[in-house]
Amino acid sequence: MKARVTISLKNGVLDPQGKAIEHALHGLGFAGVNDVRQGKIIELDLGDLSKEEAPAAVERMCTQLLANTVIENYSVELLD
Amino acid sequence: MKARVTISLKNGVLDPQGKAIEHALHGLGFAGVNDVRQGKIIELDLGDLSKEEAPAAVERMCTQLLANTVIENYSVELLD
Amino acid sequence: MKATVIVFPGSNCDRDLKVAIEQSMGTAPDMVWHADTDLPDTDLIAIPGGFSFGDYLRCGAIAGNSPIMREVVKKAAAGTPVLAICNGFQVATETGMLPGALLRNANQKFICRDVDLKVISQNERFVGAFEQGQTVRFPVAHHDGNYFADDETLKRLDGEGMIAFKYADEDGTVNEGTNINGSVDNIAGIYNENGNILGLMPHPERLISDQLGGTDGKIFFDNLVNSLS
Amino acid sequence: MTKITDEIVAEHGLSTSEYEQVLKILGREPNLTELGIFSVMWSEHCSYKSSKKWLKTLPTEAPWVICGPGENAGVVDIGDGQAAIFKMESHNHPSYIEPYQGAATGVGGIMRDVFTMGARPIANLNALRFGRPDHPKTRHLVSGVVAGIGGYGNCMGIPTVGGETNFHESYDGNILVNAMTVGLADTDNIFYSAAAGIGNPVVYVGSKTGRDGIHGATMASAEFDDDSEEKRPTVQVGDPFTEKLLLEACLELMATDAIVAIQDMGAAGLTSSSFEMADKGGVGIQLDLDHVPMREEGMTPYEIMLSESQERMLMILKPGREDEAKAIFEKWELDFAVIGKVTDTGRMVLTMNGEVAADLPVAPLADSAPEYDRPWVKTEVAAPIMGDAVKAPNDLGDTLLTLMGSSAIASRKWIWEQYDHMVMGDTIQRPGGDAAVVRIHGTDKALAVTTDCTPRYCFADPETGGAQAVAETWRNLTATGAKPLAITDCMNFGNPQRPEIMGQFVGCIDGMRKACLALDYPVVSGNVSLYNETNGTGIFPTPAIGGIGLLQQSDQMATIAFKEAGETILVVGETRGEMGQSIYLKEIEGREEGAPPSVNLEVERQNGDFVRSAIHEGLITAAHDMADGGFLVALAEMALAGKLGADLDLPSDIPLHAYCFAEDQARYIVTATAENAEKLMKSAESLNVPLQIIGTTSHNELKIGDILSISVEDVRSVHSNWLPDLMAAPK
Ligand SMILES: Nc1ncnc2c1ncn2[C@@H]1O[C@H](COP(=O)(O)OP(=O)(O)O)[C@@H](O)[C@H]1O
Ligand SMILES: [Mg+2]
Repeated sequence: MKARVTISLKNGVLDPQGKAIEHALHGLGFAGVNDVRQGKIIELDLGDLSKEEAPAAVERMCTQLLANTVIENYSVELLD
Repeated sequence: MKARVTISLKNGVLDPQGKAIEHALHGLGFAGVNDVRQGKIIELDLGDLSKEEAPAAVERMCTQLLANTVIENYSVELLD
Repeated sequence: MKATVIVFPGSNCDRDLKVAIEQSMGTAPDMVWHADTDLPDTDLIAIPGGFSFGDYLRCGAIAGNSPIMREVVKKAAAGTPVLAICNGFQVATETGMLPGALLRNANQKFICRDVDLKVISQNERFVGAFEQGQTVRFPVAHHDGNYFADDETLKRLDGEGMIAFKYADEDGTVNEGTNINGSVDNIAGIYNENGNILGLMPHPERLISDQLGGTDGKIFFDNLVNSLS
Repeated sequence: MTKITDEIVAEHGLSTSEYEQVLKILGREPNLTELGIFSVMWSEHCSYKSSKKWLKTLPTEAPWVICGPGENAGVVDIGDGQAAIFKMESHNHPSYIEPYQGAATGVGGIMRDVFTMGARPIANLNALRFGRPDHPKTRHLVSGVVAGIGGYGNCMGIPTVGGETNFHESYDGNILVNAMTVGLADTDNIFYSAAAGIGNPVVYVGSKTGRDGIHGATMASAEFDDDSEEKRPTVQVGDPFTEKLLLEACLELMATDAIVAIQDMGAAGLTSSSFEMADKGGVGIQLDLDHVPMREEGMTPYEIMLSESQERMLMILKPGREDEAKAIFEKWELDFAVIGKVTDTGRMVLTMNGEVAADLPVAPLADSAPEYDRPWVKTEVAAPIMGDAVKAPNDLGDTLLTLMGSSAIASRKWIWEQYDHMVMGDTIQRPGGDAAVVRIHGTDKALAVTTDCTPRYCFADPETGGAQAVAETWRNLTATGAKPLAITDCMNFGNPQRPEIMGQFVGCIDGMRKACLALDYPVVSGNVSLYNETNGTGIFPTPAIGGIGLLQQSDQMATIAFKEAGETILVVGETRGEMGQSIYLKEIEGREEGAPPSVNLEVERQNGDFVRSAIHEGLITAAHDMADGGFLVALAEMALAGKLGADLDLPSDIPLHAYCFAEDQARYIVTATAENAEKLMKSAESLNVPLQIIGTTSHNELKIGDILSISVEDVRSVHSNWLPDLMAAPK
């Protein structure tokens, strides 16, 4: 089965990328755009992990590697 | 209203980040994980753009800036 | 001869490039700010390395949309020679002036060191001072130099002599072991179809005197100036 | 309004007596904002309350010193109307909590300290201490810290040219990340932080203020325990791109005469910057916090004053120059806001939404910051261990391989290749030598820069260790041919409330003081980081020293690389065989014992001056000082750098292994043509500098008669593979 992990910066954490993108969009004439935030999405094929094991396993992947829980939140979607 | 743009590498474009993550996950003992791909999520507040204008506008943002269509696909979700 | 260096917010090799061009050309190039809308008339447009707009979103993406780049693209299409180094190469691919794209290095790390490059196809204007097949030494300093192009593009690059440099070792061997960043076919630099644009990740402007550790860069710029004057 | 309870006071790290002092100064209870301000101003980090008494004893003057400690960075004259401005600073705790951002913002912070004085940064260095290589956290911390330092410096386009890296279990739970920046300015255009001119506008520039790193400053003074992971939300995120714009904008404005005073917002952000500017100028400041550019909704005065958002500066402008300044910052797409004015009240008055949020007297708060004379005990020093007391190794070659592939000596290439060390086009000596050398752009001059400290020496004997750290930087600069000018320091120690730790601090300072005096090598800036402990165990005392030196003729620079086969190899300095605390003892016998090698500062100076003038006279083709690992390690490093070998005939008056691996100080290896070697021997004799011919350079091999014969390439592989292998091994 597959998983999709969405990672975004915690509220209040500075997002330099988002800031720069917002600036650039203004430059391109999209003046009204604001509050741009950039996040990550990671899709993985879980191979032989069973429906039962998957949730806990992906959770561990997130805390141990995929997300930097100091500044990031993450959410997991399991797809099959 | 708000928009969420999801950007992912086209199939066939090798994904160094995804590969590195896959490698690291194997190192952490998640041996079965494969086909890891990393993408971007960009969330924007469209400010005063109307429901009618929004789709075309976000489309233009994507082609002009947010995505590099040589290597990336993108999809747009409008939320309000 | 007159040369122009484009400067973006976050460019940081603009001065180095200016110094190198001036050393070979005798006079200083014009430095043109990204927000300007027209270019002075010039025999060479140089796009420097650095972190334009912080390399945020994608390296070179935001710079590629700045006002001055519309002019650069026009002039390039009209045949003005363009030298795009490192971040400049990324900007050039983002604008479509050059094919392909530059992804994160395969090992995910920034890499700064001298590399040996094999000169693949001749282009009098840019590498006339070197023999086809010889190796030259320029430094690299990048995080996103992993060149990608799809198969047709690669065929075209190969078939039409558009590959300028490949990552090699001192003896010109090109293989996995000499591929410092994962680029397809070890590609370090390419030309456009017309051969008037060179984009490369390595920095010739960084080895322009013995005191800096080498002179291949000086040879490169001397030739460029001679061929354009 | 929040009632100030004992809990709240305690949370703000103020002792009962300190809080009584607060009440005395105010004559009333503080509100929460005021309490917060006191707590950061009186934190160890901002007030130096435990260290001040001892820092005052350091020599800070020399004819070439333009500005010593007390400003954002130290300033030394390098001739021709130019000055070098430099400082080192710690970002230890933040880097342990979030290695990438912690290290990155550390680099950003020290660069602001330098360009706030009007200097363009021209070189960065970093002194790193990690736990033992096989500690579960070490590799995560190494990769994060190195990526963070590179991520920030590379983007700024300032070359990171040097540093040092140690691994030791005493840092397992408390790594050290010390960042140093060297900048270049014109002596007639240096900027200071004393506010002046009643009525002058107080201006805020740079990034917007968010809730970043609130209480970072107090956190940096709080001892770590296992739940400090909980302190995580305080981590700031660096934006090197904005800092690059801020650098260019500040330098552009500094080219005009619009600025009266300027100060970066570092730890304790707006609070310490505004109080320091007011206190230095003996004036008051009135701030309207409504005008502070904010990134987030509903920030309180407390949050605004304590925020540690990065990439911000505070300036006092000349009256009427606001528009001119604003135009520059807008060109660079940075925030610019007039947030207050200089007053004659001697008070810091903060208003928000028309209400007074805080009203504090500047001088009492700044000057009557507590200053402690903490109890301390002198460290017991073990007896020296001389060579004849250490048994000879079975095989000299294997021993050399073990040392060259050890955590202390193995190549740091894996680190510096992640740093752009060539950008700006003036790096004429890259990382890997004794000191890095960068040209002063467009001149014949160059600056040599290095950082050094041998914590295991400091632990065994703080006074000797403190002197040795200063002496080693002096030696590393000297080995390039540079004249050492001055140092900056970063004093990393444990909990000063423990007398033995305070004793380490006092001892190191005393050793540093003696070395600075003997070598004419004053301290012009520095930083103190205390409470570096985890669950009660202190780190090794680590007074990291950053030194800079001047080469008048950059083409006279020496490097460590052997240049040609057939040249004479000479050793400057005496080898008595001091093996206490040596890498040899640790790696071969598994002991960290004995007294560190003694430091004789007269000899240090005499030997160094001899080497430097020989370099200037062109008599020397390569020079390298001997440090960790001793003679044979230093020799091997010269062979590796030059891709050549050596054929050695060593003195027999002390045991061979002692000659090869003892860490006696004040020694150098140099090479010269046979003819120049003779000249050197003569002048050394007349100056009675110990100098001995010990061999000749050759090809491929290191050879000592029939005792040692080892291929240089074998040495290279252990030396260069250790760190990459460590970092590549599966997690
Ligand atoms: N963290 C680092 N960043 C950059 N360069 C480093 C770092 N650590 C060590 N180096 C470089 O590695 C070389 C060897 O370091 P070190 O053993 O401390 O030299 P020395 O013994 O001469 O002081 C020096 O050139 C030093 O600048
Ligand atoms: Mg040294």
